[in-house]
Amino acid sequence: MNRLAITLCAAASVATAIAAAGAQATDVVGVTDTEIKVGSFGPLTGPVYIYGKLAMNGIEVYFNKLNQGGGVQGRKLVLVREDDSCKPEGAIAAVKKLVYDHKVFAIIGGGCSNSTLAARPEIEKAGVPFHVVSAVADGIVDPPLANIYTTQLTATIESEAQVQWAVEHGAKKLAIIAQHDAWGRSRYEPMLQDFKRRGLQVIADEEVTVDQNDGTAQALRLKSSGADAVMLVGYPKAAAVMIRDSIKIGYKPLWIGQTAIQDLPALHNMIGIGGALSDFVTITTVPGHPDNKEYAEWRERLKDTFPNDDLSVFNLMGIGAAEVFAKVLDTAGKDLTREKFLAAYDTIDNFKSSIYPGPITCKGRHKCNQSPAFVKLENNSVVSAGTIALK
Amino acid sequence: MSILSVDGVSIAFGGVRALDNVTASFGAGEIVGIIGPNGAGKTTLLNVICGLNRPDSGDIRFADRPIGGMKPNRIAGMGLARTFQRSQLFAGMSVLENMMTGLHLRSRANLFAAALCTGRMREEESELAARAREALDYVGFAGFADRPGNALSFGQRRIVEIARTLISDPKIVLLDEPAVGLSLNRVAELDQLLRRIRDEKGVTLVMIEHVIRLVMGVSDRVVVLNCGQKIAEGRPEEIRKDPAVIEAYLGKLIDAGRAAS
Amino acid sequence: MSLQALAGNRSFLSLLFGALLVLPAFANEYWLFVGNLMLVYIILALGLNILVGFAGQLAFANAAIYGIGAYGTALLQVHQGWSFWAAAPVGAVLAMVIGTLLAFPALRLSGIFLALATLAFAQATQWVLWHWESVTFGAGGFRVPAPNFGWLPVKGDYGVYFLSLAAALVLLLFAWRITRSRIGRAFVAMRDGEIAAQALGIDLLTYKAMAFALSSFYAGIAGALYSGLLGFVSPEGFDLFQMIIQKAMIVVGGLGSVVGSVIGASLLVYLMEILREFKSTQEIVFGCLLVCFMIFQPHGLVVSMKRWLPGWEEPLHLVGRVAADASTRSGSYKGATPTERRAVERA
Amino acid sequence: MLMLSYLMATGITTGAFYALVALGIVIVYKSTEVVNLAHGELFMVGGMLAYTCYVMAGIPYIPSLVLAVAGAFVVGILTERIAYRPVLQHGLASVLVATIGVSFILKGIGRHIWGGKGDYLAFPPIVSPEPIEFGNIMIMSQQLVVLLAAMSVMAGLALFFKCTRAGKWMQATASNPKAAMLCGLRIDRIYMYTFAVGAAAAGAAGVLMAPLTHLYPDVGFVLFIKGLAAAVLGGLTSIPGAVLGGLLLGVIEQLAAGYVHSSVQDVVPFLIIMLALSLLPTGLLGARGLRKV
Repeated sequence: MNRLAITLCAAASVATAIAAAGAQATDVVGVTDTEIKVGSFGPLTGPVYIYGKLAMNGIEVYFNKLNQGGGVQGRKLVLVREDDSCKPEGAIAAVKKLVYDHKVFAIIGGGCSNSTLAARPEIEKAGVPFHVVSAVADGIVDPPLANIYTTQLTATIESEAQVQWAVEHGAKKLAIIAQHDAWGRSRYEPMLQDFKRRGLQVIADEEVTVDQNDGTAQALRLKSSGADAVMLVGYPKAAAVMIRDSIKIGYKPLWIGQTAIQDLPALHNMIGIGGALSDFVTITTVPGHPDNKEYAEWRERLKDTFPNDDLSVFNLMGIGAAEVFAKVLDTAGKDLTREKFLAAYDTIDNFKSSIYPGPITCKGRHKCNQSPAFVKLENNSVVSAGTIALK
Repeated sequence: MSILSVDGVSIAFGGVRALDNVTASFGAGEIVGIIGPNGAGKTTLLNVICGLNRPDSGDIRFADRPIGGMKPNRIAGMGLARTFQRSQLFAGMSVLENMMTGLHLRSRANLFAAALCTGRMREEESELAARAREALDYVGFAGFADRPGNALSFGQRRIVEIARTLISDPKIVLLDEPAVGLSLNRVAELDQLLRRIRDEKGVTLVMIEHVIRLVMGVSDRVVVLNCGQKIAEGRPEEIRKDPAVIEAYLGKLIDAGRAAS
Repeated sequence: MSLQALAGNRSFLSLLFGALLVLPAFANEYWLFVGNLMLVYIILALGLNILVGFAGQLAFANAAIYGIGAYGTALLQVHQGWSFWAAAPVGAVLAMVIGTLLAFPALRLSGIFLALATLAFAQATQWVLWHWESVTFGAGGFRVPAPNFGWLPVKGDYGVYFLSLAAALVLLLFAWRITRSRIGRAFVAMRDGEIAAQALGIDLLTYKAMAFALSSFYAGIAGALYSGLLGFVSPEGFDLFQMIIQKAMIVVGGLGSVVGSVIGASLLVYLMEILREFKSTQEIVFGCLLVCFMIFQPHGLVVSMKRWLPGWEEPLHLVGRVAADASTRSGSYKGATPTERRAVERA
Repeated sequence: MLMLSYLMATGITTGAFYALVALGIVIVYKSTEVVNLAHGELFMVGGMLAYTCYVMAGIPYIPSLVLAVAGAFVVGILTERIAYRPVLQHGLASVLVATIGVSFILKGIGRHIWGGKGDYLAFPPIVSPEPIEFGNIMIMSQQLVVLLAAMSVMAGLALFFKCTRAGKWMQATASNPKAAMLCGLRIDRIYMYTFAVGAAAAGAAGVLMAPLTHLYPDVGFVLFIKGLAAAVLGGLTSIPGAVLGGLLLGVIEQLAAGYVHSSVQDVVPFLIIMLALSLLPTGLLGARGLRKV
């Protein structure tokens, strides 16, 4: 036993010594003359894979297009995916693997708010450039870090936009119905704060769950509260159930959704009742609908790479982010370093993306996308309902 | 003097009276056989005594203390041990460990002693092991100490189980059909063993048994149950010719036969 | 005496832990993290195996208890400003206390019913973590300050790593000794035959409570380390998937085997990292692996270890033996298929 | 008053969901004493197959339903073959882990094939989607379909167990496998069909509910958990018990959500399981579960 103990202690001290020594020496650049290694992490498996896998498919499709055209500054883009299965430990492991094993140049991804939040210190420590694609929590970019930018509308912006839309359109009694999962809370809390800030009172504050199959109880409570506008913070299924059962009990408030339910035709199909979305507006990251003609090219390119898939909003999120990312890469120039790359973000000013409704501006801010656009459904096609300037 | 007494015990399962006002007493150092046709309530009686079933009425005294409705482990702690119809040797342990488990109540080591592996705990363990081997030796199973419990034949398991009950020096041992599935010469060995236990250790043995040869041979007294009631009690030779018993086992057939002749 | 018993497998264990010990010297941060996860899961598996493998209580609450340990430790630091070193033990004890209460339903329930009751408890715990927002910060989770190793020669990740290593070693030794003691025998007795165990004077409540307390304490410690390792705590970490992984670890390693827990935990953590290569098909591959393990290594890897490695000394505590026993007992039904044999067992 | 009647109605219609899922769980448990943890995924497979036939391939509804149920039936047989029969004699824990393995496989396959078509696949309702008047309240007609389906599946199973030979065999095997075997029944095969029937029930449920639950790879999980709660409430061995448990669960959920707060809706089933098991371990109509002495 003693012998064992002694050897253990000895080895431990040795190991720590070496470790301490080895700890500093890490300067990674995933760039060669011919290619740039770009990492991505997010849920590839598990319930919310749409925010990871589908977005990454979009990124890949955009990278393929670039590579066919000779890549960026003569370098091909290689996308390395890692699954975080929407769990904090998964995200930390994924980021560490990308940084220290794959030695990627930069990371573009981030699907789940919680896991991306958990990985933030790791990303900060590694100093790897990180472009957020679909995670919405503000904590990921707030307080700002030199190496993290996002082109996703953050939760706070959307929540405030929802509230402001209601106010600007004459709603007097505002209610909230929200999912209280990690995604929902990242929007719900800033929304409550915004209510406070504007001196508004929450008439009714109900919860709906992702897998709920009936919203009658919630609808009844909302109705009895007499709310005339409802902030809907939920995924499509929850939203569909809520709207359907509200119609069922004859309750027709103004519904204000957010980007998770921007695919209005799909939502309408899920509700199944004609004219169900007559009093419904939602924020969008994509002005039109994936089936619209302006996205024909992406539909084909996606089919080429992923025959099983149909172009979805989540693919477009990835494409949009990749477009900005590539633009920054290009701006950074031929002899690429992380410093130059990050510096290049500051040159992105009023960039007209082919996907995002508003201009993208990373100049002097890390939340590059701050223009929420609202859409509504009119005779089965998605049309703009207008934009607002956040106050 | 009686060490265990059952007084007017009744118990019913969903309307079926498994035991109906049964009274019996068992003296120190005697072997009592309990016989009766299937469903007579023999095993139920044992379960009630050792606390697995709580009697609806009646009281049970063991070592001059009422034990009716006590938890089985408490009763066991007072020195009442039993074996079961179906082998209850712990399959996941070696025979030796099985024996040592039999000494559970005779050992003290608590969680922390065990975790920290204190000197006293080690002493105790080796002491337990020694006693276990001794007990195995007593029934002539010293060689089996390190076999897994389930590597033994049915007969062997029975013997080891008896040894496991004896190891904690109980005052009384209840045996539920110890001879079931034993070959004839094994039964003879068992017979010898039971006598030795009584004579050398002075332990009271209460035994449910269908092998009439064994039970009549070895028992000092025999209690006969039928349909939950005690229908006879006495020395084996009395029981043999007790009409009630014969009727219980053979029904009216005998009388019919007599009438015919 | 327990150390002597350890001798048979010392070669393997010291090899594994030796490797884990020098890992920080060679591994990059990613593999260091993986190694640390291994250590945390080894602790979890050790505890769960005491409960499920030795005491035979098929409980599904370990993930929740693990979470309670993590939340307890983290929240004491965040709300009360305690240091990690003060919070961790308290968190572990909190987990232990709550876990012990599960022994009461376990008195009346067994097998699948206990599994369901504890599963429900776990889901209810998740709900509390989501909705007791004033305390737990809800589903959004929260950051935890990194443990401070100021007075030690290690720092940051390495500190947590060596702390986990030490904890794992100590708890391994404890698990080994306890399972070889009269308490371990009482556990196995309960598992192999509650009635007989009672008849030998073993108090079911006491020992079930003890088994639950032990495993919860292990889970609590693991939770504390987990919070220190991630620096972020949120409910996802302790959901049903977490439970399934832990269960898989002890079954793959070997129910009722201390070394089995270590093997299962380290192997599965490693496999899950390897499976990353399968990207979005890794669910399928993982599922296939589980099924294959159950078909080809039903009693856990330790059984083959014992068969193939000379001097591999494995005590007879494997649940597998009970099954083997069952098939011999119903051996009288010649040509009976396993299904039929078990059916007969149940009859 | 209106609120109460709405909540009751909703409780019953959602309860029918849980009942329909619980039925399959009970069928399997009854004779094999195992809960198939892949049941939720079988539900998903049924729904997805129906979607493929009905929506993507344009096959009429009834044939699609039959095909989907048949498909689930086959998957059930496979499940028994790989995750139950070879593992059984090694104890409950092994079987549970094996069925978990199967659930991972099915979920993964589902995600791989149908996962790329967007987040939720909308299954067109087979009856008019508009709510219909029912007394003083409105009800979604599709929910009535599910309710009727639950009832008829229950009746169908009852008949199946009473009147068909296969059903009687299953009953016999369930109540006493040893005797059944000694009577020369191939209980291996009977267990296989039990699993298959359970799977088919799950598949049918998947198809019938698809217009309301919509389809996504993880649709089965929560329904499985709730169905399990219902089954346990009903005693895990009784078919009427499963339905009763399901309806009860649905009603309690709705009342809790309506009169307490919508946030407690999700914890109620688990509290019910805990209470049900610790207070009446045999469930409402069940017989098993007590420690055998």
